[in-house]
Amino acid sequence: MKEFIINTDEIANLISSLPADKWDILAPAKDGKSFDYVLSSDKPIINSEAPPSKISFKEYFFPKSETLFYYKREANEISLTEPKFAEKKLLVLAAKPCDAASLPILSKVFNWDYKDEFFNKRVNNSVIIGLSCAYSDESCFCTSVGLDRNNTKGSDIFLTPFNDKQYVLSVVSDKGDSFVKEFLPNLTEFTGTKETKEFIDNKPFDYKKTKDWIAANFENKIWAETGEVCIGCAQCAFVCPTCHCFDIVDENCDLNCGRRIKNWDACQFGVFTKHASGHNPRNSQEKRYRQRVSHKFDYYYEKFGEVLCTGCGRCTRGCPAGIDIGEIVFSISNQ
Amino acid sequence: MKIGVFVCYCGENIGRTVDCAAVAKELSAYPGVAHAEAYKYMCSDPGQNLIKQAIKEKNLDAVVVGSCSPHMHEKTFRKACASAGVNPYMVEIANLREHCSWIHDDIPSATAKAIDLVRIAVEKVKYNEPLQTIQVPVTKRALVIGGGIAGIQSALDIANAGFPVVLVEKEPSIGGHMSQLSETFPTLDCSQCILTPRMVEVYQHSNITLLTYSEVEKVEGFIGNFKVTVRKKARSVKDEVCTGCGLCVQNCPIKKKAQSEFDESLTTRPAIYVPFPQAVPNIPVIDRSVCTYYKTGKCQMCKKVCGREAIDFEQQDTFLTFDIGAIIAATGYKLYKIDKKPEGHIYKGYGEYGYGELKDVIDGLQFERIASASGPTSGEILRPSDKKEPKKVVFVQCVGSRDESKGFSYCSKICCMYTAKHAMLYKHKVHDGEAYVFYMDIRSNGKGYDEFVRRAIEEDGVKYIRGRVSKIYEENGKYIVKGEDTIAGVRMEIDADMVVLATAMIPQPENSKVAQLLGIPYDKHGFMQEVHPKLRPVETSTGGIFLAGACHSPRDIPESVAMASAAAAKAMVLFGSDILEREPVVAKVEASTCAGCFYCQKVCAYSAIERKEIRDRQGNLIKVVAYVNAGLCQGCGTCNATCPSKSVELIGFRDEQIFAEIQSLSGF
Amino acid sequence: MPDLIEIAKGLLESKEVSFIIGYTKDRFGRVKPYIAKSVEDANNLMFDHHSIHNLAVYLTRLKIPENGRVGIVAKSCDIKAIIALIQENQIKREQVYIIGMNCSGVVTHSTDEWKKENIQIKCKYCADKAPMLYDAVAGTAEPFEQPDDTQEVLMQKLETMSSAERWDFWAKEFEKCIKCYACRQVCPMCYCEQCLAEKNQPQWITTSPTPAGNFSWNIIKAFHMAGRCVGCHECERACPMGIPLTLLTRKMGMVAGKEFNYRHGMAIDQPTLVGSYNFNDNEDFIK
Amino acid sequence: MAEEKFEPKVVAFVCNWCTYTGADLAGTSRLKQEPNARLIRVPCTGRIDPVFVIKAFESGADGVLISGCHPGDCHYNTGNFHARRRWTFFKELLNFVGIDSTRLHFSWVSASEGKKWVDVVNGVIDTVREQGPFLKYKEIKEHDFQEIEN
Repeated sequence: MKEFIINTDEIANLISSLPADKWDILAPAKDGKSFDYVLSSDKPIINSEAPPSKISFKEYFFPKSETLFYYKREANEISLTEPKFAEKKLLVLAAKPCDAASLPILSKVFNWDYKDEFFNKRVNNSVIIGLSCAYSDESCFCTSVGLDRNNTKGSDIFLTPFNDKQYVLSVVSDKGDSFVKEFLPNLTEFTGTKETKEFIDNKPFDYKKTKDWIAANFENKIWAETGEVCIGCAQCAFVCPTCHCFDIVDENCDLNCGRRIKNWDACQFGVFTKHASGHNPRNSQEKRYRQRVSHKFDYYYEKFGEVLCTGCGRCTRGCPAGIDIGEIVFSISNQ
Repeated sequence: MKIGVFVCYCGENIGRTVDCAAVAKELSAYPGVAHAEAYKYMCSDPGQNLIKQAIKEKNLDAVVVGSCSPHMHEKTFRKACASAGVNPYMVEIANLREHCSWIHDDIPSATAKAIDLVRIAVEKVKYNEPLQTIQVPVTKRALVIGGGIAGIQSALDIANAGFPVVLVEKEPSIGGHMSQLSETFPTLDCSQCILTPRMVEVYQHSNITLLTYSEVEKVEGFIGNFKVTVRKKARSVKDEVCTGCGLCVQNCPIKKKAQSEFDESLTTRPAIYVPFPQAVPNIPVIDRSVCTYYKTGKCQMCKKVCGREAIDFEQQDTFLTFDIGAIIAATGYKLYKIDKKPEGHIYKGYGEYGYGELKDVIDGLQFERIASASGPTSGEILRPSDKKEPKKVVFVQCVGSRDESKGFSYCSKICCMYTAKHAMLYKHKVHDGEAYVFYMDIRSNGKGYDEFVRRAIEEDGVKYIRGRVSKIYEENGKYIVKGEDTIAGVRMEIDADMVVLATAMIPQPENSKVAQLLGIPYDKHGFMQEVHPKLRPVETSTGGIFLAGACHSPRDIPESVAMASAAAAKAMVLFGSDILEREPVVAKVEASTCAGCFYCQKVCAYSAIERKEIRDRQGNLIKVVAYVNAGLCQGCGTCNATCPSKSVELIGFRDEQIFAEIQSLSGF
Repeated sequence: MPDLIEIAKGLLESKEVSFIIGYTKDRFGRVKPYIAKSVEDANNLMFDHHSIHNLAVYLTRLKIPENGRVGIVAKSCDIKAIIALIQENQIKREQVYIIGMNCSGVVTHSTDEWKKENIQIKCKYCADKAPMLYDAVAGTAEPFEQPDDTQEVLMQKLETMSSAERWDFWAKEFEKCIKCYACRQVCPMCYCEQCLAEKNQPQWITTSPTPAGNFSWNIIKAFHMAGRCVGCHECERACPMGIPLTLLTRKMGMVAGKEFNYRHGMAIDQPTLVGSYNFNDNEDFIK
Repeated sequence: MAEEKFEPKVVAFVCNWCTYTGADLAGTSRLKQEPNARLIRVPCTGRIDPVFVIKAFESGADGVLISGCHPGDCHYNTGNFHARRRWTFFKELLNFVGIDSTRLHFSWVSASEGKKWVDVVNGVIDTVREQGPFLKYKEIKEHDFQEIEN
């Protein structure tokens, strides 16, 4: 792995030198009390101690609302048109390792039986610059799901703070390599050693053990106990970097035209599994909560060999009912 | 779905401003439309046959007719379609006449609008569903509100046809204003003489329940199935024992405190009184506002003299409830008073005529009492102030009527005739007297009416002056009437002994209250509104409620009687069948999504929302949901709009239908 | 003042209630809703200035037996929601045992200190911190410094803006909406089994989290709160995107107060504002 | 190039018994009106859901008029009273989010007020014309459909 030293001025130069017509830059910025990924912000924040943004950056790869095609009726003829795809490149700067790691995870589901053209195009058109993380709170548990502060999964380039003004830039992927060659050709190679803080996981668990337990305990009372206070919103799923359920609907612009559209959906909604007949197999919140945990730690692992979670803790921080998914898995794992 | 579109030219009415052929052509290419054509008169037999033929040939499921207002011919077209096998509720009307051709001049924009209007209807009809009428039983009993000549006539007609009638009159006696009149135009026959037998007939009729001194308190239900509560006001006299001997009235020590309503305040009456000698029922009433007993607890003179112990000072208002099938409103009129009105009143007073403070400036009804043989002067024409015979009388027409600045836009219709009658009666009784009439136009268009006015002018020498009176004031015992003769073009000044004002006819003040109880519209003056000015003049927009007499608009006796008989006939049409078919436009609850908040119940004006428990097979309560009683629902849809989860829908105006109508606009 | 845990134990022991909806602390000290079903569970109950959640929402989310009774730990602002639910036929008075808490104001985040800057704006307007309808009362209210009503400042600013500026303000806010419906799910007054946002035959509002869809959702949600919002501010707390939703509900509350002198959730037998009318209601805006 | 004169689209939701009939009367009396209004007939103002207004704007309306019976005249006794409360809130709410009274209008027009109907409907059309097209709403709507228009 090639490593270089980069100072803050060089990062600032990079931001200003990328041609705006070809590149969008997504970086954390402060919005009131909280952080958020903001496009082309004039105040991007590159701070490894910053808490995670309130919502992950997945919407830039898997938009909250995406048109699949448009339809138009003229007389009795119906014509379809493809939406235009903006072929613009995206640089994600200072992505948390727990966010960057979500892209390879999501890629598995979006390239399984059907290759999601839009998702793949967006990933291919992006360069992710990860940033080593120095934040942790009681909701974080990235180490329990096989990640850590310096994990480069999903990043093309990775930054680790070296001193006040300098970062160690590690080239992670080929995409990262060509980016550095094109835009940062004059960096000095780094040969020293990096030091980072240790991450204290408050709820270490073994996700492999958890998987087996979940698979064997579909009817366990734990689901009722943890699901009963769930109020059934989709905050957790929508802020999550890895949740990827969507709903496909047709929406009219007038009586003769419209579009087919893909919108975020979530398993916590009562109508998520409601059949046209009115029957609902997941007819209570506890069943829906079981689904969420099972999908993340059992079904996805079963199918793709990794859990559908990066341990970012967003779902817990924002839950209006104070539910902590990490605690649930922790307690399962430590049974 | 195959929709047929039929565009009516309505002769030239639509065709002149809307290119009907272009509308049909445009719509023929519209999605869902299987057939479109235009025809001169769609409502005519050949027009209807076109529709029927197209239904059969093209196998149409739904029909849109672009024609006049649905209020005109919706039923016609529904019936035509039904006879050709299309459910009548699969028919929608686009209003191309009242809402388009008649109000626009520009052919291209009117045609464009017409296309839009038809498209709205086409989009709606796509979501229509075949509906069946709702059948409800009919209670064959009528309620008549008001016991004037109109109410009496309606009640007698219905009762004579064999149906029970409840007649409610707010005054102690029936008879109304007609009982106050001296003689009637144009025949000059005595009003009392022709009215009294009718009043007695009402009283004695086995099919009529007469409730005088009573008011309608509450009206619930709907056509064929009203539930009416009547407040029988405390008379303080037990009507079942009173014989009407009159001893109580004669012995009442109160003589002068109360103004006689019957004599239009020209005389006084006792606290216990019968409004007039021929009153029906001949049972007195105690006016508690003036009776000494109710003020001081003493007196009881009437009780002492009553041999039948009929006086009951403790009597309370009682409430009677009736099941009613049809209601006739015959609440009548009153005469406008020229008194000073409070600021902002819809009618202004007449300061220029002395605000009613000049003693010998009287109104028409007061003159009727003066001229009446049973009146305060026993028929002698004497002026109220000094009981002297006036030698010069000025009659002023259109006081209030046809005067927008005073708040009246309408003509009171009967004043021309009764003024001629008054002047004539005066001349017959005061042979050396002079009678002047100030008029705007003489409206004497009834059988024998114009002849009657001519007779007043030509035979009786009444002097008619065309012009308005600008001022009346008192000077040296005379009333100076200043006006203008617009024909001669000279100013007039007459020193009269008495002035009679033909003040406007206005609805009874309770008219609007009664209309609200009944849920029927009334106009800005308070006159009740018919549903169609020409073709349904006695029906209201509420099924089963009809209008008779001057509560609807100013009208004279023969017109009131004719209207009363018409209203009675309408009620009897209803009573002609045992089952009534009602529009299936009612609300319906989707129990699976109903959250049971019952906001629908709160907004329902008909108590049509009931509670229904949903239980599982073990009998455990799952939830309580709303349920619509289709018999009571009137189809306003307020519940539908109020329901937060959208679990109530108004059939015929379902959300889907209205959304489709709205969305059809986006294509314009 | 009797202790919350003692009251709860008594209720659960005597089986007067089948469970108690209350608060507990997790092992990190974060306060969260909790359902105590046994006397042992009752030991976990607590109440402090982090007990921000309006637990009345669970009265319609949880299954309450027809003739059963449940306990609920409620602050003054939550009690308004309970009253409103009774007013709206969602629960019967006899089905709830209200343990009213004397409250000292609440703060949003578990890490927030109990001080003026963090105390919720709604606490400023809580007429009396003492419960208004209850079966038992617990806890002690301590005086606290009233928070500044920063919202009112924004409210006034909005009122002085032009319509176009207001539109731009809200377009920017609604743009953020991701349609997670946390605002709806956390709202004690949003108890419909099927929200009109979920009604798709016909489609009432556009479900997409796009500008038009977000506009109609947020407007209709706010409108459904007209005369019904009890002012618990839970919608805004739950919103992960930080949309100032209570500005809308507060506006509805202001109209209810100004035009009709009405506040929802004040008395169980009070006729609701929606569903009643007065002949003389203001109609200046109607030509 | 001369700009085409803007002609607003006005959607009017009217009750069947008063305003629709009042508009019929205006027609019967041949009272001329501007051709920009499209009436949608509902039984009662009580039937009109605020979502109708939203949908009308979404469908490209530049202005909306809601009209029904005067207080006390409602064919269904109280529908318009409930509607009036509903609109008191809704118009304040819309105003608060930037849709003011130039876009959303209310009136009571009775079955006998044909002349008033003409004045109201022409007044609304004129006001909306003066405001110009409701671009703000069209923008958020067209955001999703901009690619389809060509």
